[in-house]
Amino acid sequence: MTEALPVLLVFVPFLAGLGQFVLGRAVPWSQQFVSGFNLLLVLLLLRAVAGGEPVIADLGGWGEPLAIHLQADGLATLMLLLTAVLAVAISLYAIPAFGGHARSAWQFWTLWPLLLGSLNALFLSRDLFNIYVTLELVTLAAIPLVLLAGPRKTVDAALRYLLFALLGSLIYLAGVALLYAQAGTLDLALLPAATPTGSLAGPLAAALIITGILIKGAILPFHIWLPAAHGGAPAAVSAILSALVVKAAIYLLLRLWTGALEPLVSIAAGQLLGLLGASAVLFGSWQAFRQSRLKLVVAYSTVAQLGYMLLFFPMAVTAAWQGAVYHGLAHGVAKAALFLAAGNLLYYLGQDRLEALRGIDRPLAVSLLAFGLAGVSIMGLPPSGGFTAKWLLLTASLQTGQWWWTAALVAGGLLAAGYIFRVLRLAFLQSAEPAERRDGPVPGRLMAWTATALALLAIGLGLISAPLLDLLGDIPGGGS
Amino acid sequence: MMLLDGVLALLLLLLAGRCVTAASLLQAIVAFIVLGLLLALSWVRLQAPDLALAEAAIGAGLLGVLLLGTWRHLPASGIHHEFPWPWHGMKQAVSALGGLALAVMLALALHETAPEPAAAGETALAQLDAAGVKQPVTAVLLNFRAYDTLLEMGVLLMALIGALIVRRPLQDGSRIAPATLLSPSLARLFLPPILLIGLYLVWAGAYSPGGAFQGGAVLAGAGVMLALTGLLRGASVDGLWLRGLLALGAIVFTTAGVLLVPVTGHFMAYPDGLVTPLMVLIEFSLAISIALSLLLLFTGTPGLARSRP
Amino acid sequence: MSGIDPFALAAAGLMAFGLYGFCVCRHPLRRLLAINLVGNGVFLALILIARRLPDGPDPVPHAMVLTGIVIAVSATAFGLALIRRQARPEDDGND
Amino acid sequence: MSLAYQAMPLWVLLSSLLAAAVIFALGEGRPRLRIGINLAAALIKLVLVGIMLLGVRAGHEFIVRLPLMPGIDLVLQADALSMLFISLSALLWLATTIYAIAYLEDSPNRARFFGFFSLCVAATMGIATAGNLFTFFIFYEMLTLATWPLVIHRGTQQAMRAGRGYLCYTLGGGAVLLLGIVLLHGLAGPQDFVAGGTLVERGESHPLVLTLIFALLITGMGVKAALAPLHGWLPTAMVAPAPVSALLHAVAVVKAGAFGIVRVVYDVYGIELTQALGMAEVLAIAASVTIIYGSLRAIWQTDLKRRLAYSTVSQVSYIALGVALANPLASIGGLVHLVHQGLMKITLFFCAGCYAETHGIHSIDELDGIGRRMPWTTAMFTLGALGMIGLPPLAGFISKWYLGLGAVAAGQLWVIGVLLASTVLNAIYFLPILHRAWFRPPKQADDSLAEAPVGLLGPTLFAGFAALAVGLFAGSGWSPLAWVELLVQREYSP
Amino acid sequence: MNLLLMLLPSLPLVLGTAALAGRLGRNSAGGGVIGTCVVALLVVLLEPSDLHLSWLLLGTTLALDEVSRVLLFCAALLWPAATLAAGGLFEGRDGRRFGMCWLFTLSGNLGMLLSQDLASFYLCFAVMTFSAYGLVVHKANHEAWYAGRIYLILAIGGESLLLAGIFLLAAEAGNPTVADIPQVFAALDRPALAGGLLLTGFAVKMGVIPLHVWLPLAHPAAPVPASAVLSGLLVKGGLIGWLRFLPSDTEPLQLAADILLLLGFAGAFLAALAGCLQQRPKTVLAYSTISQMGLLTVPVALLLGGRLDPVTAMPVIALFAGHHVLAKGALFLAVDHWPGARWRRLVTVLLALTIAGLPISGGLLAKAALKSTLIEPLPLLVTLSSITTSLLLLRALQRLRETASDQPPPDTLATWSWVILAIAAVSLPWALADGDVRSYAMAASGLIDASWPIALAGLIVLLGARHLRFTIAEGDILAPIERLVRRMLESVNRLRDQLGLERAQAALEQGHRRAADGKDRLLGLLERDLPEQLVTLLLIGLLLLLGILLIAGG
Repeated sequence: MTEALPVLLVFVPFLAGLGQFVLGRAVPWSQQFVSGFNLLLVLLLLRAVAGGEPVIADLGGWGEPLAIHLQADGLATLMLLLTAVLAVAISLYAIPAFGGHARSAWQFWTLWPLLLGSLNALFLSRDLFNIYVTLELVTLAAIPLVLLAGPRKTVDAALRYLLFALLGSLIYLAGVALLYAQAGTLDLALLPAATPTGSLAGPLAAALIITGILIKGAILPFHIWLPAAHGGAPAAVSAILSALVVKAAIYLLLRLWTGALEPLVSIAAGQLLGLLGASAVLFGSWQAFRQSRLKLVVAYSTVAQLGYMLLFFPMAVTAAWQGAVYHGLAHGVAKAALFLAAGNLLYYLGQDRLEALRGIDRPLAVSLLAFGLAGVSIMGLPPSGGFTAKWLLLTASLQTGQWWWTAALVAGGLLAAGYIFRVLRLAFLQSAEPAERRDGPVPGRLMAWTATALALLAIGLGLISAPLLDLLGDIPGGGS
Repeated sequence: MMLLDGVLALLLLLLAGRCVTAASLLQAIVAFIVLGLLLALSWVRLQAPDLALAEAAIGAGLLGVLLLGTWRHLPASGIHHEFPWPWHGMKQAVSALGGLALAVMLALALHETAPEPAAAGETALAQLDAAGVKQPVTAVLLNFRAYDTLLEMGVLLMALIGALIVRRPLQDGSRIAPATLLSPSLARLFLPPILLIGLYLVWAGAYSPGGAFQGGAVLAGAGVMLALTGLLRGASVDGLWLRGLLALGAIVFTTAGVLLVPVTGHFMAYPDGLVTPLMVLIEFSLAISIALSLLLLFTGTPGLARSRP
Repeated sequence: MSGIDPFALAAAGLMAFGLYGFCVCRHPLRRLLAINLVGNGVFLALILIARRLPDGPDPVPHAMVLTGIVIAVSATAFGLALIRRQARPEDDGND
Repeated sequence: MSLAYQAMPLWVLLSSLLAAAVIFALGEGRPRLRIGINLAAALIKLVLVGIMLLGVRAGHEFIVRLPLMPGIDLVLQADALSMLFISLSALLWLATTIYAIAYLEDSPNRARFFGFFSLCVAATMGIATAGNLFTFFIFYEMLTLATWPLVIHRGTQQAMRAGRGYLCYTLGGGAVLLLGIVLLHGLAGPQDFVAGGTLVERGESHPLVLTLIFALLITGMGVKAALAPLHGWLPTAMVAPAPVSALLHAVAVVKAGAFGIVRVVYDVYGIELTQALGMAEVLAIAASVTIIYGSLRAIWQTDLKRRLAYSTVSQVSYIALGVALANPLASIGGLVHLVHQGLMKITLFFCAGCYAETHGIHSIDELDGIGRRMPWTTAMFTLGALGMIGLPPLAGFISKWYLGLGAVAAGQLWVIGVLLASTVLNAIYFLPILHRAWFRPPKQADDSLAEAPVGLLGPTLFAGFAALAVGLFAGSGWSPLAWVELLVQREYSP
Repeated sequence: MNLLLMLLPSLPLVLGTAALAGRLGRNSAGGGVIGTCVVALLVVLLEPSDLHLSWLLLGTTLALDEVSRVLLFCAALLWPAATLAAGGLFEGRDGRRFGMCWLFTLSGNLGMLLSQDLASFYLCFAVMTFSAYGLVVHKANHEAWYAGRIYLILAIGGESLLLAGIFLLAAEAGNPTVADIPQVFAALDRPALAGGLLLTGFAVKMGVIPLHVWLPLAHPAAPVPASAVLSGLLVKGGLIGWLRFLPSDTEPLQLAADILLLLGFAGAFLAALAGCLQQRPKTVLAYSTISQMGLLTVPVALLLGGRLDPVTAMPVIALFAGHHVLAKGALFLAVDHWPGARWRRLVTVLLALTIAGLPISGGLLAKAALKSTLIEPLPLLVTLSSITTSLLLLRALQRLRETASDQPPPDTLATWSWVILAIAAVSLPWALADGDVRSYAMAASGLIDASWPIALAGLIVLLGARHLRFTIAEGDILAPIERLVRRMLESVNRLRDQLGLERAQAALEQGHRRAADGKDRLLGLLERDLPEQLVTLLLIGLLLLLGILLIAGG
């Protein structure tokens, strides 16, 4: 029976999205059922995976090496859990945010379950080429969602996003082709054994695959498509994109590095990735600090935060593994909360210039609270998921003696504090003159409290890490 | 034969270079379309006739029409003249060197012999009998790796939704495009054979080169022809039926995959007796969805309507 | 194989040209073309790889190519729609 | 012992955490209810702390352990040292709450203020009850965050600048501390606070690393404890409303740093190892430098709260000094100063707040003749100031007494010099204030009696008399001194 | 019963607090003092046993010893007299403050007399010192503030030294009581250091030169009753401290004792001479106090040096000190009485001469007692000091006459209390002195010994006073010291200016502000991200690099 869970996780949202598409108008409540059911499925899966054995579904029953398998191990299950939890919150948030009968609402409620299904599919996939398809699926669901904020504003961002995403996936596909030429299989589980070492094509394939994923994952210097897209999208969409979509790419990198590409990877390459990650942390934070628009601050923060996850590659010890993955979870929740809270501010102000935030602490207290709490996790202050992750990464860096990553971790945290508090302080700042301001409608409770709930969850992740990390377990390949 | 291969490869490279470096955008597009056709030709040479068909229909044909259509809609100023030759600047030179290095590495990598036979491919060929179709590619697409194909339908659908979001509101009654060389009567004359070819290609996919994609592309081509001649026009309203047909492929695929679980014990597996009819059913529904999606991508509208004469 | 397969050269060349084009071109349509060049190169490479099976071409890469083509085309079509919109952001009426 | 009883530290923590949550949830709307909740929470906490105090005296164990990460627990425990800090915080929280209610009457954003106020106390409770460095760090950072909105509460540019400085320093310090903790964790694994420390065996094998870690830890804590040159945030943070300054200087932030230093030296490294590493002397010198430097800077301040702030810089280092002297008597002095300085400094800040709130006085020049108008307030200020100078029978004398004895016993006679210099400098910057307040004629013609309102004066009197009482009745069995003596006995007996 | 001891310091404390609250009028303040003093007299008479309060401070012991019993008795007379004389000071705007300081000083004073342990002694000593500051500056004019400042500086300096000494002492034995002192010193590592610190600390209060400078400033600045208390009782704090907390006959303290002896005599003579060059009567009286305390230092120094045994020394010291309390207190109060009726002036002259050692007066007995304990040639010096003392007091009387204002004399109650005080001053030594001393004083030689210096002094005054034009500033050595300090401070300030510290800091702050203001403009320039073209270049580069790294690593 557990074998059905991965399949249902893909098919249920998919069918819901298709149904929504065929129906032709927005039915927000149906998505609540879907996201709720999705969460239920993930929880069931969680129970199944907790035993230590991954849950595997053989699609079509053709067996290895031909068929595509869906596999839920600890890592995948955690990402699914993150997705499911965020899906519930974001679906709720989107009811007031996208409500009404506008065509964009229908498009959102169509694309969102499809994106959910795509993400689930990506996390569950155990096949190199299938991953390519799911990557495309995720991208092509995400870009139209960005456009929902109004094509005129977002078309540049969307186009840039699309171009980079397409190039990235084709480079990835080139790598897949070369790897298939070497190994003769696409199954992730079989690849390590089947990949011959010492050839030219294998490492080149790995380089192509990694580069492709880096582009998709918006890792410095390929982040340039991200801020505009994530900053321009509607808040709920930004939350999905920043929390899940780019994360999916990094997830792949983690998964492939420790699995399929394990025979091919080298220490030097790991250091290079770590360097990229560290640069992303510093550069992204610095950029976030300099932005004058709220959502750009948050978007650049994503650039920075993704960099932390890359620090696994140079260190490659258990603590780093756990830290990187946990950072993914914590950042996902916190960033979603940040974007939703930022969306609330935007909703009230009608614009997101930072100066407009002056003295808005009273009408938007709850949203600001959410912003602040999520900020705690982003900064990596305790108690929060972000802190737990940072702790693990720090431990790893000191364990491996690669202390230079410590500097990046610490500096990144401080810079993050810089940009988070820059926003908060404006909210607290009493303007001398009554600022000209469009006092829009105060965001409703649903909007305010979903953001807060996520923010609290980001804090809570600092308290409940033990079972989650147990579930994640050690590095699949045993570490290099 | 080697000579022909060499010439083809050389032409491909030249066209690719032309496509990248042509000063005028139109020249680049034309070079790309020609390259697509030559590519199809090379694939025939490389024992992949069904892929050649697909490339010719979709990669060169449909995409070419789309590219040219877009080009026509660009503002007519000279901004799309570029001179991206390697000696135009430092950046170009560095990129060219980098590209060259990459090309050398890739070529060397492709040249390397595979130390082991491709296990997946061998298994696929070995299990062809159980797949319900004779054509290995179709078997892989619709049976062995049907899941990929299903997701691919999702990609198509979402690309369509995306394109519809960006489109500008359409004024009813306006034509998609100004008249072309094709006159409506000529189009009417060509329509039945083209439809027939398309349907045949779908049907033939089970046995010989062809299949849902190629057939769907040809059907879409027929639609494009009608649209170009003004017989068919985009509409800003979509009907339930249209959306149903667009989703049909994915829905049938999924439903078949799920409903038959009790019989087969696996998702997306088909029982021995039913496998062939199921394959055909799926193939046709896929073809319809593909054709409609591609057509709507071309018109850029959510719906279609017949023009009143 | 004795010499270098000319199609291998072509595949590598297509990919490299594509990347080069993506780097140096500014117009989004050109860059989209460049991306498609990369795609074509990859597909060609896959077909080359498919030839290596002793009894008939390997259907798996072929299926990959077919899927890839459809994905590439639909994404490109979407990109073209975006380019159209970007090129004339001001007029909302006449198409 | 039931589980609920054993989990007492958790309840103490929650009493203010929940209060904060409820206050936030209530919003601006219902001031009466909010005040009620505030006071009720403070009283409940006081009662809980009282029960715990009895329990600890009776030798009961209070410990809560929640697994956080694999191998790392969140440990809340109440040992004698934490009780010292907890009692102080609980008591002064009540006083400060009452004071703040009166102080902020009819000012905007009160819900926010009191929410963060409670949060701040919750964090302090956490710091006090933390059973290992990890837990300590969690609450240490939480304190940083909870205090920031209080510092910038007024929302002026100046407040913002102060807030920025505060954050820069404390977050930086937090980062350094984190590094130290991680390193230590890597070296020695998870370790609870144990009297006498747990690192003695490792001291021989890794002296250098341990020294480095010690430096990191102390630097991290030193930021909050305002050890020079890490004190820069403290004087600027005085733009906060008076109750916040009071809390900042007396209970929460500064004290948290000092408390952390105590924990590190006593319960992580242990006195012996600290001495063996040679770090005790370094710490003592740093503390001494801060004592002198803070006092010197205070002399030239003309703003009352600023002067008090520099005074805090100087005084809090007594605690570090006492600990660093590594000798039972000095330890008593340092630890008891934790309480004593709190009482005295809170009195002083309360008074400064009374002056500011009643007559708008901020600068020392304006204090002329204030003793006539506000005799009680000024009397309390006098008590606080004389206590700071170290005059008997006030609290400060007791601390200084033991510090001095400790210095002699440790054979560090130069410390006596530091203490004396500090006394003299304290006199130099406090006595002129007293002189002005009592003996200068007021500048305005109106010198009728105009005391601060009861809500402000009450807590001030309470704190002032408490500062007197702990000194006067230091010999009694229930004084902080007696408690500290007990504590130090445990620390030093093997 | 022995709780009476506790009552003594605490009763005025409570009353003082009440005074602060404005709940204590003129009469009740006076009543409070008198009530307290009645209790004090009771204590003196009843001689309650020691009181140990372990919970108070660091463990408090209150008790009376020989010297403090006498002094307590004297205090119980002086305080009411001074309080009654203070009369109007308790009223008016500053009355409340004065009352508080007055009562707190009383509390500290009495407590100091009683406390037998180091901590509480230090406590009372400090309370007394700092409350008395309020008395010194009560007039709230520049002179008072200046005097107050100098008073505080010396007081704090003294207290610091004391504290240091106390630390050294207490490190050995916690909070030692008087009884423990010899053992404690025996056990000390550095007894000379601890002893020296304590000695010096208390010497400030005693006005031992050169630490006497606060006295000539504080006395004239303070109101008359305050000066009386200051001069009569406060300075004795130092004496009590010496006697209680320094061991007698300790080898390491020999040197200190010798120096003290020297300073004592030096004070006795030099202060008298300096006083003769003063203008204001209260200043002259202040110098007289310095001089007398110098004499009182002598037996203490001998005691410390082991040249005198406590059994003989203590009564003498008590006698001398007690007499000085009463006589000097009364003499200060006399300043207010001088403008009144002739008999008042007569009493004043009598008081002055008593101090100088007029035959039959208590002063003679005090001096005689002192001399009786000394070894040669010290008695001669004491006798000689009588000349200077007489000179000084005559000078005081002269200045009183010349500067007398026409204020109305104090009221009846104050007058009577003053008279009682005067009588007590004259007669008390008779009650205390032992038989030998009495007989010596009554003997002819004694009378002659006592008379000729006074006569000589009178002669000098008659002959020389008119030619005396030379004066020195109040506080004698203070002025040059102050000039020196001021010059040093100026040069420090100059150095600060030269180093540009202030300016640098100001510039820094301005820079911060400018940075904060201009940040948004800056942002506009820096907001841009990496250019896309660069990114694509990096793409190829990274791809190649990664490939190479992987190939090399694989």
